[in-house]
Amino acid sequence: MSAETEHKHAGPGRYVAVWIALLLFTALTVALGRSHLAGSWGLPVALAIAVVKSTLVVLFFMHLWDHGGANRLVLATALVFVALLIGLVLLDSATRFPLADPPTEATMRLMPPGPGAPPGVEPAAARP
Amino acid sequence: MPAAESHVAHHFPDLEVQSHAARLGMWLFLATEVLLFGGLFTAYALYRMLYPSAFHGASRLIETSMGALNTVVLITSSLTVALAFHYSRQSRNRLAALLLVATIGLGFVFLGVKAVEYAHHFREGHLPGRFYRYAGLQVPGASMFFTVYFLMTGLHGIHVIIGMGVLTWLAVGAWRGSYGGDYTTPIELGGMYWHLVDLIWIFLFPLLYLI
Amino acid sequence: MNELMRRMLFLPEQGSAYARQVDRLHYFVISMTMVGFVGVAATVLWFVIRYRRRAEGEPTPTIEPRPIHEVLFVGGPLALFLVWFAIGYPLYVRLQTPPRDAMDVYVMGKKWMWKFAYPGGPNDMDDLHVPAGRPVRLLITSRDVIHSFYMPAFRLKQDAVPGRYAETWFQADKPGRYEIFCAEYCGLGHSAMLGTLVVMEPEKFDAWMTEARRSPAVAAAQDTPDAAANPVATLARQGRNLAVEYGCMKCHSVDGTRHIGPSWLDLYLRKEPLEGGGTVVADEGYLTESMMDPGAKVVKGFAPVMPTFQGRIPGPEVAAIVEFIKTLRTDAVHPAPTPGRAYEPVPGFDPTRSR
Amino acid sequence: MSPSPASIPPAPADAGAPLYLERNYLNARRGLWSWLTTLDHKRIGVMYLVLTSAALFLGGIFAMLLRIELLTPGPTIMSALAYNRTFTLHGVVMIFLFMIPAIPGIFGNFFLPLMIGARDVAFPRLNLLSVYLYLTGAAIALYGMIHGGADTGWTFYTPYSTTTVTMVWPILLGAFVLGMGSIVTGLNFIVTVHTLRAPGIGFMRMPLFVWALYATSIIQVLATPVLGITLLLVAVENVFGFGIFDPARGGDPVLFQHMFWFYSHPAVYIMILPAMGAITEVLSAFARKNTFGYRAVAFSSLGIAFVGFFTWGHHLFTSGQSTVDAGIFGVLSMFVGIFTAIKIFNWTATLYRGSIAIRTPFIYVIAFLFFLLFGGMTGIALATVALDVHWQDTYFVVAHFHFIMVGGTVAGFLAALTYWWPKMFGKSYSERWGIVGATLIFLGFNFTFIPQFLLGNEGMPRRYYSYPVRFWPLNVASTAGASVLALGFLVVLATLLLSLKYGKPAGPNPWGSRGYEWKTLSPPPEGNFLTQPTYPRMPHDYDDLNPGRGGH
Repeated sequence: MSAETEHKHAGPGRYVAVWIALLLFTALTVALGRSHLAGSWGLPVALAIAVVKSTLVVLFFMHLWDHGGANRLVLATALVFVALLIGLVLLDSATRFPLADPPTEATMRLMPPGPGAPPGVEPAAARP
Repeated sequence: MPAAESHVAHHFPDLEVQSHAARLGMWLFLATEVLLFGGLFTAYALYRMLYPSAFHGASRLIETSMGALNTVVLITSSLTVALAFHYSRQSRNRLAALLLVATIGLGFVFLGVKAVEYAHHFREGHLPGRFYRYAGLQVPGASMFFTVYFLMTGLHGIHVIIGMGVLTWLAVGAWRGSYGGDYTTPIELGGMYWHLVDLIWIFLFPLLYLI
Repeated sequence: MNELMRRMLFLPEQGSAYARQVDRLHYFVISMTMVGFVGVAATVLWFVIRYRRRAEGEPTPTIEPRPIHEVLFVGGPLALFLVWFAIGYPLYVRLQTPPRDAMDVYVMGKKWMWKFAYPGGPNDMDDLHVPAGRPVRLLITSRDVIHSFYMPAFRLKQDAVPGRYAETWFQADKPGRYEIFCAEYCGLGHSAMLGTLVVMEPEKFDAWMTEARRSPAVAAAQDTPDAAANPVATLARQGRNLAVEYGCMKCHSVDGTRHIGPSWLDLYLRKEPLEGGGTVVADEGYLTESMMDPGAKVVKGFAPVMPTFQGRIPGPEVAAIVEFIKTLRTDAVHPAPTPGRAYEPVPGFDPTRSR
Repeated sequence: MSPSPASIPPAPADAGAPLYLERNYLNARRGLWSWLTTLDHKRIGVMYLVLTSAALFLGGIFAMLLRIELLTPGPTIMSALAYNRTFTLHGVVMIFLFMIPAIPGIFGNFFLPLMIGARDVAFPRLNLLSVYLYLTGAAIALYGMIHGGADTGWTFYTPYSTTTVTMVWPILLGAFVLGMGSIVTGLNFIVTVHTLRAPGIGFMRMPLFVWALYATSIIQVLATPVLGITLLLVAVENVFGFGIFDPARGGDPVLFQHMFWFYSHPAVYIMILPAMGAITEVLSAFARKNTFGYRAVAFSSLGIAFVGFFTWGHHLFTSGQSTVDAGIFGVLSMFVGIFTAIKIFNWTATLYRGSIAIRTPFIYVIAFLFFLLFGGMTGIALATVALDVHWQDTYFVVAHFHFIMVGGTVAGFLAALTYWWPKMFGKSYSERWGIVGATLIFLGFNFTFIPQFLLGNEGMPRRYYSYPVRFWPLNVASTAGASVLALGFLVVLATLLLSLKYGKPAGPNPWGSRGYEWKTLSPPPEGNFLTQPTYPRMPHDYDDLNPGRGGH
């Protein structure tokens, strides 16, 4: 084994350190989720912690720290595409004519009378 | 190292290019996995936006401690598989094989916990779509939470099972000394797959259990 | 000019100011397309002729582009396309934002018919009545699968998605009859899911609406000019609606396709072999009996799976469904006669003959 | 009429090469088993050629049945159910079994390694696996077809696809498996391009066909999984009723459309990009010119691949999508048009001051340019949001995408096939019959699809089994054109098959092309090269033919 590869793959200490960090972050996110300290920021905070955890896994367990280049580009592209898929779908649903969304907690009371009201929906006002 | 040279296919100039190719191929495969789950995450995001309080209520019905336990189990299994790769590079094949077996064992623990949770949901009627029959929470979107929950954890579970199969094959190979030294690509790639399974779970846990 | 271009492009008539505006954009875009197409195609052909190979081993120069070339290649079309978008998008936004004073009509698509409902007023099948010169907002939904409400003369289309409402609007110029199509594929009867838009003078519409509010059934029968002269056609039409309503179409096709039950096409007066021997002529009596006691005489080759409708369908409605079955003949292209069609009849395929 | 090698100055590498390599990849190993287990990328390409051509033939039969049914306004030869199944199968077979795998599977596999001086693709075993995934997917889909087939249309829109009683799941599963094959091919190509380029071939010296394949592979790898999960969800919903897209349980059918088109719009570029790449090669070879604007053409492939991902919403303009999203997708769709325009302008400029040989492949190039130009321009017109409202789901859309797919992809496919046929099999075909076939296809195509544009303007919705009588004359015209088109395909098929038996040896470089793939013998030996070629110049550099610039 050459000295160069030995250098590239650090010893087990690094893996254990990452593992401990991951356990600590898990404990943190559970504690925050249970106590509802973050309030309406609960989901963003939980997701931020998840992003930190996954970054650790990707960089050190999956060696993206050592093997950059095209590999990093591949992962980044995939993530950007997922983000845009989710983003544009949510944007569509959020900016629609309200009755054009499926009947939800927010729009059910707007459902007009007449035919085709979804089952179980008690229609109320005629015009949004 | 003549033993390693035999692993170079005829169309590659040397082992380094070959491992680079294998690693890049694996990352591309993992990218497809990310997008595969990306479709489910999209569904999750949309329905969570449409039914916020139903999702909140339904999320209370699944046991956070079980999810947290499984998170710890998967993170630990990620450590063992990373160490297996490390010791395989040092040609300590038996130790690597044992670590892989430990990873598989943790995989079984994960599936066991999941089975207990599933059994609970089946008893209570926390089921997707038309099977949903839990009287305690009857709002639009509640069954949708369990649709998304079962699809996401189910697909993830299938990946865990496939990963365990791959690791079993690798453990046998490592025990026999097929890898080691400069030629550890199969263990590296198998490990990457297992880490991805962990990675997905890191996101599933807060999204399903902690909202 | 408008009329010339419209005819050259085979566009249907223009029922509203919006349709005329869309068509103006259409002419502009198609003219630009043609100019671009002819320009590039002529250049290619000119090069092919001018620089055709005259001798083997002819030398050719190596030519590299200067930045200005690529800038022109990008900038030219980009400017053109953005102009198209800048005109087209506001028009679309206009179609998506009905005016405040619009009259509402609820539209529901289901396999395979259109149902129209007026707030506080009648329901109607297939015929949409609106007044001329007043904006009408359509709130469109579906009972089963996705349909698409399409009126070519108004350059208007909106999908009917089950479980929610989509909105769109139009304002018809003048009284007349216009086609309504279903543009989203929805199964066997997709191409027969036709409706008619009846644009009326505002006063006539108001009178019709008053009448309809008083007695929905009468209005539904009276809305068609030939209804009084041809009561059977109205009855058959009701029968078709009822057959959809009661779910008959889940098992019986109207186009000759074999399904769970025998097809209704050409069923009337057909001699059917029975399970366990014997035959029966499918006359009114047998058709009625099949609805009331389906197990009594099962046609050979079909399982006795039909539920009884005894007590579930009132007598007059049974008669209407039988009338509908009687109209289903091979020589009728459309499964049901549409009274006062907006379509020209198929020569030799006159569906009115079966009435 | 076969091109005579003697009259064309051979490229330097050809000097002294045999006219026909007797012991080549086709006959180095014998027996069926050697084909079924081959790891040779060239043999895999040939296997794809046989399989996808069979699929094209099958899809063509379905197309003809559809056109005959539409010959009269009422029922003509089949019932509505049979018609619905036929157009579904036509779409599924043509898209999943022919369009997507054809050019990457055949010419990508065969020529990508040859063009970058590699001995094989990076993962030969995965490459063979992709053939078997194709066969498995096709077999599953065929099983569904034999048992009646689905009647959903190839778009599988929910809730129709989740409630229909026809056999949807085998078609979905088949498409899923075919998608896996597509991913494997794409992954393989990307890694091959990154790791196996011969010395001297930098990224900016790769042949443009390789650039196109590279861009295509990116789409295949990143888009196909989303289709996979979407089809899986529909299958789960169809079989178990989980309610993910079911409006009665709070589901959103439009979500399906978003996810479906996230794959299926880029899939259009999976189909057309490789054809564009092949056209670039053929055009340079027959104009005997370097490609004008190499960088612009290469980067526009990548541009199409990336921007093409974010235009999917233009399929949803009438689905109840929000106006905001419609605006975003409308603008982005315009940008995809720009990248295609760059290619068209650069191709045209390549012809300038060339030495243009009008041979069979070049006729397909001209046809391709016309079809792509018209299909592309109408595509931009469709993206002009207000116009789309009238055209959505009418025959205008049908005509538009057939211009891109049949006109574009199939013309590109035929250009590539006739251009590379001598290299693949070492035989030249009858030039006269080649030109006859190409002309018939060009004319038949126009007669088939130009009337459909007008039908769309008139307002005839697609997937109509019967239609009001005012649509009759144009439908008759379209059906008549389709029969000419079918005849053209038969002529091409016969010409090429007969050349295998009766064709003269073509020689290593019958067209005098300077593409990198012509540096080896025809047909190539098993290991691709007898001696590793060198790459001192850009692909399609014909500068040394200039008297003043001789030598190399």
